[in-house]
Amino acid sequence: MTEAPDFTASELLAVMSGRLLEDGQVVFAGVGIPLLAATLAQRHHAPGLTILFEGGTLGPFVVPGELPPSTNEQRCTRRANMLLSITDVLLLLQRGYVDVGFMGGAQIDKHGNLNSSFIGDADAPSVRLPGSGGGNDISSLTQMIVAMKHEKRRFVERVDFVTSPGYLDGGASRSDAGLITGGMYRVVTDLAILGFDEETRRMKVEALHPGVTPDDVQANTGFEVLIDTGVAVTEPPRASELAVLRELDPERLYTS
Amino acid sequence: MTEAPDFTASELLAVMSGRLLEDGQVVFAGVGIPLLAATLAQRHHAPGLTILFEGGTLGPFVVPGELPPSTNEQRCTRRANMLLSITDVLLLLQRGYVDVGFMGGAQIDKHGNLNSSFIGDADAPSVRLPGSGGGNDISSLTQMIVAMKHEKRRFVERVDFVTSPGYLDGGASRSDAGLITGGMYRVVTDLAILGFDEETRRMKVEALHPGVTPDDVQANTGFEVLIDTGVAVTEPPRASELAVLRELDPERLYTS
Amino acid sequence: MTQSYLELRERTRARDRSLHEKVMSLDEAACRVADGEHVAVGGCTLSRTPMAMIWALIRAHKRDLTVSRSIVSTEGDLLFASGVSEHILTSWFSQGIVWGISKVMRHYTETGKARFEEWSHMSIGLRYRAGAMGVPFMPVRSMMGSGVAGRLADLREIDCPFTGEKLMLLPALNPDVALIHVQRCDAYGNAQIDGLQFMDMDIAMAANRVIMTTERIISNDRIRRAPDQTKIPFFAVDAVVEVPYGSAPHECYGMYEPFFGHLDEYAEATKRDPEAGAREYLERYYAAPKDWSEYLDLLGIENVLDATRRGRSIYDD
Amino acid sequence: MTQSYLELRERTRARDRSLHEKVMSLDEAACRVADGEHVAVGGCTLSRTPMAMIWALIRAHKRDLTVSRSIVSTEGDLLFASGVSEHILTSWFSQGIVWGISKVMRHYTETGKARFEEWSHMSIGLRYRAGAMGVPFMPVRSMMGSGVAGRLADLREIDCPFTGEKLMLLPALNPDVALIHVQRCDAYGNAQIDGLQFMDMDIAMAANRVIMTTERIISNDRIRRAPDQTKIPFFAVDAVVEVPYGSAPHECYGMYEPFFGHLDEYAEATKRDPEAGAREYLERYYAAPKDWSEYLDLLGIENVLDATRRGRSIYDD
Repeated sequence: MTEAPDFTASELLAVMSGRLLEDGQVVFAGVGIPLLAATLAQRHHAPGLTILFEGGTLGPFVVPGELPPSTNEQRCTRRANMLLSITDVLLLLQRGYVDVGFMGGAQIDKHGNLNSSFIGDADAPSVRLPGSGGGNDISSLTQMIVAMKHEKRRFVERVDFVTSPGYLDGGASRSDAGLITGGMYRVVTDLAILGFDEETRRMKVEALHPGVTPDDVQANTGFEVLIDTGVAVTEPPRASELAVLRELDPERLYTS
Repeated sequence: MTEAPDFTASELLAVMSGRLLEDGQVVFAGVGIPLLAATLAQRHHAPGLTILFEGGTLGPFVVPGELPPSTNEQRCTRRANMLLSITDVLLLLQRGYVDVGFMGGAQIDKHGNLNSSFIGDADAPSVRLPGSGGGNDISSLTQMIVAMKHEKRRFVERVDFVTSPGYLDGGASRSDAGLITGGMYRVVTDLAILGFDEETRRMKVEALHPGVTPDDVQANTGFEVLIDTGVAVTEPPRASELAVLRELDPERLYTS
Repeated sequence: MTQSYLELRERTRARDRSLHEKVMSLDEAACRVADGEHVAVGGCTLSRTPMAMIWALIRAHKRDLTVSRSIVSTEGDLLFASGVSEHILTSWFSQGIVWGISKVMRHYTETGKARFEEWSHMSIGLRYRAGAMGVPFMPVRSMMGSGVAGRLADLREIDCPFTGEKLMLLPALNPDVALIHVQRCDAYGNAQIDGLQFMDMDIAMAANRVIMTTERIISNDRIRRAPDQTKIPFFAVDAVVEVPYGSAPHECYGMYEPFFGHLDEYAEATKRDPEAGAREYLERYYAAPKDWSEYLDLLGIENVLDATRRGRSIYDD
Repeated sequence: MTQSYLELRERTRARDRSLHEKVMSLDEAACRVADGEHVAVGGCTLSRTPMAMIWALIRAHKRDLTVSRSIVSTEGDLLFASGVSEHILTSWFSQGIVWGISKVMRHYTETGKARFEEWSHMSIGLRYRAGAMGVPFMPVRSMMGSGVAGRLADLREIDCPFTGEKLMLLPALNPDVALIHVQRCDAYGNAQIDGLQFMDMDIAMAANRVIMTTERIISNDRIRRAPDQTKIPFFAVDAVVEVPYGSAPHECYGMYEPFFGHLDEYAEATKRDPEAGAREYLERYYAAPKDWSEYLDLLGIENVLDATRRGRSIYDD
């Protein structure tokens, strides 16, 4: 990989997850890496990608160097096609206008459940996290892509708390709970791209990033992760992708 | 009454019902006499009267000589404070922002139920009437004033069909059906102003128009109408009231 | 009656929701409506009626359409008389109070040739809203105890699980197609609507297909300069047709008022023999013209100018 | 929890809904909020936060307020630290992702000194909407199966009586008071809101009292010339206060962006000792200034001009 350009782990996350977004799709993106990756995709290979932000923005073009502190400021609305109320933009998920939801994650388990509420016991947490935001709604109602750092403490057997539902206890438990649409599609990390087994709904490696071994992934995962022999390897970030990223986020607000 | 000015029955209806509207109230008015009477009240004695129209208009001033053909055209919106969707303006009734609903009527019974759907059997009607419009919603959710010609065929023992609920079968039957707010407050005719007995919810005369006898009312009513001895008599239309009416409706669109 | 959620989601997923141009002719748009479908009509009574699109559907001899609208005026008469629809769902059906009860509506409903399914005004709005929100029903406090509710099978009365209060549940309505007429939209379908909105936003979001006619097509740049003025988003729209005076002889807020003279003539022509009167009207104004411009020409340039003068007067203040 | 319908109707009936002037000072408006009431806060995160009104409530030493908002930022820290509220209902609570997790929120919640009641973002919006519509609940398809729902007592799961599908029912939320900040409104409370609307319209219609702060008071004539731009009607509003830069150091769409430098300082000041840091901040910026102008003076004219320049840039395209 010596000929490959340097990049940070966050930049790798943004590039790899951005590649999963296709032209013509409608993506509901959270702030941070998702916003950056969706904007990268829009600039790089999916000009017809429609981005939705929780604050009520439909189809904007975020201006390079003016990344918003959340998805609720006017910076999110530049060149947008429409502004809606928060409730109405979230209802687009329930109505089915959205192809994919795209969020970051603090803690995830083998069935793709996300925790952004409590570390430890919810009644006496060691850390009170900021909470669901739209995460619960997005993950309940559409196909999800999650981008997060691959660390053992973040990839756990069972999340301390299910803020945003993945496949719950695996198998058919998600639809049994009433969530008959959507589900975790891909988890993009700085080590690999992961999906979920159709039957058991357990996390499995779909592709490894260049230079990453199956053992690297297992060593950084708090549960037994499924991996087929001869699993695919991703193409390293291109200079063109990194160039767009660095134009969008010159201050490394999201990619430090 | 020789010194009193001449007026049509419709003008009498508009004046008498307009007097029931108080300054500062929020009134949900239908087209025709209600629209005219509410506008008269606004011009004459209740400048702070807020008028709502079903089409989605909040607080307009209808322009003299430009009466709308329904409550859904731009003529209804002149100088309005706000325009809403139809659903949202009707929801103001359910939320409780409206003091009084004000409609015309084709057929009414002794418990104040209104029929604007079918004459005869609903499955094989002799006349198919235009239907509820917002009538059912308005009469289900707020206090009602109805203005209509006093004719035996219109004042019947039991309406052929309950389009807009009054007190249904009388007594507590309205609230038993789930309609725990609102109800018929006054019925204004060219003969009298009628209300409803607190207990039985049967129609009774509140006041007679000048020169009208109890027998006149009973003779034009298809059921036994309650009337106390020594019932009040209304003040005849003032020249000032008729002048406003004729300025508003010079072509006698609603008051022929 | 109510669509299953999975079916609704699948129909929506299958639509092309990308930002693409979808400008076409009235005739091309008419091909997007299949016989037997449920067609929701935007506007109300005489306002922002998608008349040009209805004109095109009648000219294309569509059949068995179920039509729903908040309040139905002359377009309902013509949908019955043309044989395009034998079933209209609405809250009020007549040309307009100043013209009395529609003789055409009376003729077709009283003879059993066509059906007028009556719901309260708000309940129709809430059914579209539930459809737009992707929920199967909406609770409401009206309709209870009335004959209107008594004739409707697809209702449920419940005791509120929170308060114990009696409530009516209205089934969601997700039309196959919505016909919407607006003052302006871009080539992708991003629409701005001036003045009264009626139920158009909910209808557009609830429908499985939206055909939008517009007085004028504007640039996407103009839309993006005022995104808070967009009322319907492009990805809910499947066809865009530019049709000046597309609501005539009804009104389009701020652009033209109803053509009252023409509407008086119509009422007169359908008074004595509604069926024959409507047939002659359809022959003259719907079948004969070679295109929409010729239809407007039949309405008369003087009347077009008069309606326009009155329409624009809303902005005189 | 859910208000009975008769109680809601009676509280609304008793309000003065006439077209009257209701302009007053921040202090007078603060008197309209009683200890122990449920206060809903408009805007979202750093946007159109009614900061001046919150500033006034903290200065007036209110107590035991239950506060709800779509997403809570620094104002939540300060409501906890000032002792005005020990219970905040929201979907996300931290200054903003770029500043990491709020140390103040963590301190007060992890020590049990205050409560952060977590709902999903959409469910909060639908609770306000149900309250605005006058129904006791709203059905929703999210929250099911999650830990978030598991910690909430006031929810019901049902099988849809139309489709048999599992649904969650959310209880209506009708706050005692709503605090809303807008770009402009008239002396009666008719409000125009530019840009992002957040949940403000539903909050205003759901609440039993609305206190509206505005960057500018405009004439009722201007409102009436564009009634389709009115987002909140006068009869839902009980108090109007003109407060330039009333959201500072947060943003007001099209007028000023967040005061980023000040927000960095705040994050820094509350990092090591959250309780002491917040107390010092409150002393300096909330207790000391004699009025809102002096507060803005503390923010610094250079920063005011910079935030304004960035804010107006949204209209540069």
